[in-house]
Amino acid sequence: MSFEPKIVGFLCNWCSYAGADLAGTARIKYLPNVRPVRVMCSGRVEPSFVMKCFAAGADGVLITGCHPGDCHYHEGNYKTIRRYSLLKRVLEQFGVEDDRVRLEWVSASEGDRYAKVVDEFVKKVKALGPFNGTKLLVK
Amino acid sequence: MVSITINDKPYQVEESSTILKACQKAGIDIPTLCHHERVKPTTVCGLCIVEVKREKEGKEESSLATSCNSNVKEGMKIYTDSDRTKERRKKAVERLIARAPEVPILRHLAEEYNISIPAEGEGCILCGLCVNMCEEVVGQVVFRFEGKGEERHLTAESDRCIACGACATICPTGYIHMDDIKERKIVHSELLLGPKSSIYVTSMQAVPNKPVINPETCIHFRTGKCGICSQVCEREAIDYEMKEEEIEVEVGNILLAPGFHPFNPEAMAQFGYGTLPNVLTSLEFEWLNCAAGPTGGEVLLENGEKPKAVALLHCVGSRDENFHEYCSRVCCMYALKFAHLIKEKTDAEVYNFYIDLRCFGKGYEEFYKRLLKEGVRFVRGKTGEITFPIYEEEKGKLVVRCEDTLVGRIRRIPVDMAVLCCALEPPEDAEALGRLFGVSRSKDGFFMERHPKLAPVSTSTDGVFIAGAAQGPKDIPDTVAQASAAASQVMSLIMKGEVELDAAISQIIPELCSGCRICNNLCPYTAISYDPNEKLSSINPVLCKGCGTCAAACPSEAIIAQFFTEDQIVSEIEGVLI
Amino acid sequence: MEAKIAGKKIGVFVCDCGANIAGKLNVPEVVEFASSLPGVAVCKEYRFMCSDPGQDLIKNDIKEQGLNAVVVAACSPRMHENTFRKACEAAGLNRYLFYMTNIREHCSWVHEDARDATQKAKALVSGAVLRTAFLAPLEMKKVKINPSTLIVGGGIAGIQAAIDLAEGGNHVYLVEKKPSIGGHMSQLDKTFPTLDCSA
Amino acid sequence: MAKLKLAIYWAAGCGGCDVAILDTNEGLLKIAEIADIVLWPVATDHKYEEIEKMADGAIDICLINGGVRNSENEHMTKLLRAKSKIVVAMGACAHQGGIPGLANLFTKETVLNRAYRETPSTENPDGILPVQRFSAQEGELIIPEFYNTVLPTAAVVDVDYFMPGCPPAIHQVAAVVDIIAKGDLPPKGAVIGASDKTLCDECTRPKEDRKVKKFYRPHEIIFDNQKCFLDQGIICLGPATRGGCGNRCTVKSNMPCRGCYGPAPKVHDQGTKFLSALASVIDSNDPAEINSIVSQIADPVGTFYRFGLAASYLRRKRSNEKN
Amino acid sequence: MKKISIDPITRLEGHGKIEIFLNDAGDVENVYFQVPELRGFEKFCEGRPVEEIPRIVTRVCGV
Repeated sequence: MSFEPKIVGFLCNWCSYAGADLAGTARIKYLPNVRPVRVMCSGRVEPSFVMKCFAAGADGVLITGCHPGDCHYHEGNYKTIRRYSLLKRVLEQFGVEDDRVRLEWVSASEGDRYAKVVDEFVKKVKALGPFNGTKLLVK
Repeated sequence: MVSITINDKPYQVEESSTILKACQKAGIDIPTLCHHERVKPTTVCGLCIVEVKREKEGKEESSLATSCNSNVKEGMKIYTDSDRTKERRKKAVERLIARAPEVPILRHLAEEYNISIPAEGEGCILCGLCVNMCEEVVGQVVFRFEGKGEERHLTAESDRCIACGACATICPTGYIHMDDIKERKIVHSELLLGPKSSIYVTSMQAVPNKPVINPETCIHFRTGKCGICSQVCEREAIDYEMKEEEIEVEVGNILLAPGFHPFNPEAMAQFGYGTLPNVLTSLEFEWLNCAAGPTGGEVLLENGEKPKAVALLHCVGSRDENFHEYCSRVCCMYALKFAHLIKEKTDAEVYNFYIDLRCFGKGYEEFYKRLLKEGVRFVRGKTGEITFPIYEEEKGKLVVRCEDTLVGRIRRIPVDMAVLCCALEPPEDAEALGRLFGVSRSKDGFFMERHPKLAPVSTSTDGVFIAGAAQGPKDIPDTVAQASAAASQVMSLIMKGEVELDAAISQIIPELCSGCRICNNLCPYTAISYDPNEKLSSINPVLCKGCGTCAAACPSEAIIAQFFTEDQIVSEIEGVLI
Repeated sequence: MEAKIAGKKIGVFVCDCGANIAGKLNVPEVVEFASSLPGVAVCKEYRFMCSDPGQDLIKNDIKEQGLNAVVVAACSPRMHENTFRKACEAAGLNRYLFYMTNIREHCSWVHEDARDATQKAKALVSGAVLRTAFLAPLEMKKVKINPSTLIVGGGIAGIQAAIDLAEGGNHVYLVEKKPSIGGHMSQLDKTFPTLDCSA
Repeated sequence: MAKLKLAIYWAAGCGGCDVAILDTNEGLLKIAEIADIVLWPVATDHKYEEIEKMADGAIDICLINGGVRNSENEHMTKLLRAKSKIVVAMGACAHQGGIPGLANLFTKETVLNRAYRETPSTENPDGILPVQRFSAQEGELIIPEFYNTVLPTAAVVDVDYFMPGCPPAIHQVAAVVDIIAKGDLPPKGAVIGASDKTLCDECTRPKEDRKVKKFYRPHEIIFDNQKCFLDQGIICLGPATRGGCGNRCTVKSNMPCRGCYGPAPKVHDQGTKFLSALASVIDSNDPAEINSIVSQIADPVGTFYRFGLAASYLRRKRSNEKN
Repeated sequence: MKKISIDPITRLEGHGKIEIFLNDAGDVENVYFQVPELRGFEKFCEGRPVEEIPRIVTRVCGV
């Protein structure tokens, strides 16, 4: 059957996780490929988590957090922007397509936006095909 | 003190006083036009002429003097109504009325001295009050006299004008007047909704009931001059140097109740607010109704007459795709209240233009039934626009065009006054407050409660509560209920006396910390400090909120974000990728 | 990783939430999958985990089976994380040895295909179980609460709360932007429905 | 007590670690005193066959430096593992892939092409590439197969101890020899010959304001020899690299650290960890400005993963594209 | 055809193997000297900043 990407989604407890909850209570339907991992703030998401996801078999990584300025901890998401910007350059050198890692701001009231972000991202990763970088390894 | 006689009655008067002031103190009325106690006398109009008799070298001399600028002297005999005085005054009135026939005092004197009043005149009597006022009090020197004799006239450098209105108020003939920027009649100009001067008491029930100065309009703050209010205040309570001072307080809980901000209906041009006369917002209509208000509670049109028909427009800006989708919840009920008040105070026809009448509260529906009996007309249909009269019977009225969905026709209803029930918007500084106190906002911009059903007055930040319209439009009973709910939640926290801090915070392991200080600037709560002699950074557990940003940055993994450690998250990643 | 999991006795409790979860997910399949995960000692399904009997299920298993970690797969932790933490604590298990994963708002309510939703639920449960391998007991700190309160906004809401609190003997700082308190209500003459004064 | 059997082997390394052992000067006497060398290609004439004939575990301690680049490296590493009680992965190459690991940014084909065809000084008109099997008249000749990816020793065999550094500092090699001599080796899997704290702990350059507005390459700035490199916008991997090297670069040679001593004890991927730390101190919250600051870093992967590319989570550039 | 192989060649930098083929008379028929070592410095130095090259290429040979 067709390739179904496995995507890890990092959701910040105060905004995007609550936004995903709202999408749930509003029964908004979206694709099931993103597996949420809850963190207290998008600032907790380290680039090594993203690398670990790919090493552990993920095809895409979605990082979500509060809109800049709305962070429950005031500045957490600013650090995320900084790390994301440098990580993107490194991933490019690692030959990881730009569309495989995405940073999106979803507030606690944007249930519909969360669903849209997930669907869009899954479609993009699906188009890129499986990551399996680790398979073409030694020989 | 000096002893003098006025109209042959003896008086004791202070030396420095002018004749005019002495007579006024004695209760004798002397007409004046170009006199103002805050400005140097210009002695141009001549109305304040009096006859003065004095002993000089044994002979009694009589002379005429302008009382506004002549001082009293010992033994002076003043006659305010002698023939000589009246004759000179008559000449002065003739000269002045020719130039400014509308001035009430001149018309009154003209009748007294039966002088004919010309149809119209130049208006300016060259009294120079505006020149002195603008120079001495306001300090902007906008006006000057130019030309000699017949050509003498007033000129103004308008770019220096700060629109403080002092010249307009002092001009005795009304020659100088204030215009609205859009050159339209200010709604209720006579009624002047809002404070008249820069120093005012906000309302009769103001707490604290003290006057305040509006620095934007106060001349002293703008030009450094004037200061009349401090001169007249006997208690010398006015101190212009008062500055805002920052007070630091330590609190355990915070309640945000900044209320709402009324929607500005100018954005809906079709209702003509700001362009058509007698179109008011609900708060303006409230102020009109208020006994302490400009009309003493009477419902009056701009021209001062009672309206014969009033339209109350519901859902202005609410339940509207282009503005606010939400229902502002309170407008239906206060519109009914307005209808009742109008019926009570005038015998006007009242039309309520509504979509759905939301009388949901206790005693609300009964109040609505009462209004039906009082003959209020309810038109089921949101108003399309308020427009100009076309047909004969609409002459001089505002025409409300709406689709009456129950009748299924477009109707044109002429009214004298329209009240717009504007939407309740989030407070203007909601975004700043939200950021400051870590409270997120729902899609419509109001503060976001922790849970719509289970925690309506608390927020996702412990110790920060919200109540009232800032959390969402609501009426007074609901607001009071929420306020008490929030107060009780705060009280229960206070009575508990202590709170358990979530243990999911970060910690630095000294054995692994190399003192590289990468984490030091990352903490928004300044929980991370560096000890130079130990060469170690450490986290203050009470300040740390557990966001984990420092743990993500620590290059030696010396910071453990408890309950969200690297191992836990990495293993969860492996787990979800089965 | 294996060393960590070896010492663990994890209890996994999957909630039906009435039909909210069971209506879409094949819960028995998730339970059966969970019991196959390393370190899982007990794995149960229950209709309403947040109900008292549901919580008792956890408490008893902790006591009887000697569980040293608990995973609940149900609704959002923002709703009932505290409920289950208190339940674990009541049974003597440190509240931070409990982890909750959301298979309702993030699974059963948002995916069309039941099989996909079930597969995702399994992934979330597996993630939670592997995460509990590294959970460590933590102690809560207690901090004194400053009894005074700051109220921002001197409208009817602020005044009412200030009076309630002050009468309760607490110090209140009422902060109002405008020169006088009263907010919009002070501008009203009469208030519905009783049309009495608004003073 | 009987002398230990010691084997020292170099796989995909440069021999620098062997020289480091020689540089211990008197240390060699101590080694000779406590051990008999059974294999040390750079210094003694032992042959592979001798090792193959040994019983398993015959060798007490084996120091392997260099990662696994070709089939011979893999074979010898596995062989020595079988024959040795204790295997120590010595030096950055064995510990985390080292400089040769940088080849993981390219595929086998592009490396061979470049080396045997494109380089200007190579005359190879027929474009012949090395082949693993070549049948000459006399018989078949076999050379080791060149793998597509370099791996650190621990990715191929179970390693008992790691001795980081490129090369390991001489005083650390001597210290390890002492530990071996006394026989008080720490628990299995430990890193020996290095500190548990990162370089900043021993670095004498004071660290003040961790706020970087601009990154400089060393020639773009006259930097202050006393102040910390990172504070001045010069990329230094000190915060993310184990100490113990005696700050021979950052203090003694006034050069920023390039991470040869490998990650701190609990860190899995040194390059990515440093990336997170470096990005966090960028002093801007505006995405556009951040991007422009980040673009000032000349070669992120080449700098952050200089020695640790092969041991990073991704280990290599995804090779399904032409590169 | 008899073969003697010296594997590895020692006391020098780098790996190598010599395979000597003797004919029936025991004389050397042919000798092959194999140098299998290739790291790829020529390729992976591409893209590295020029100022870092001295710190990379010193690791070609440590002896």
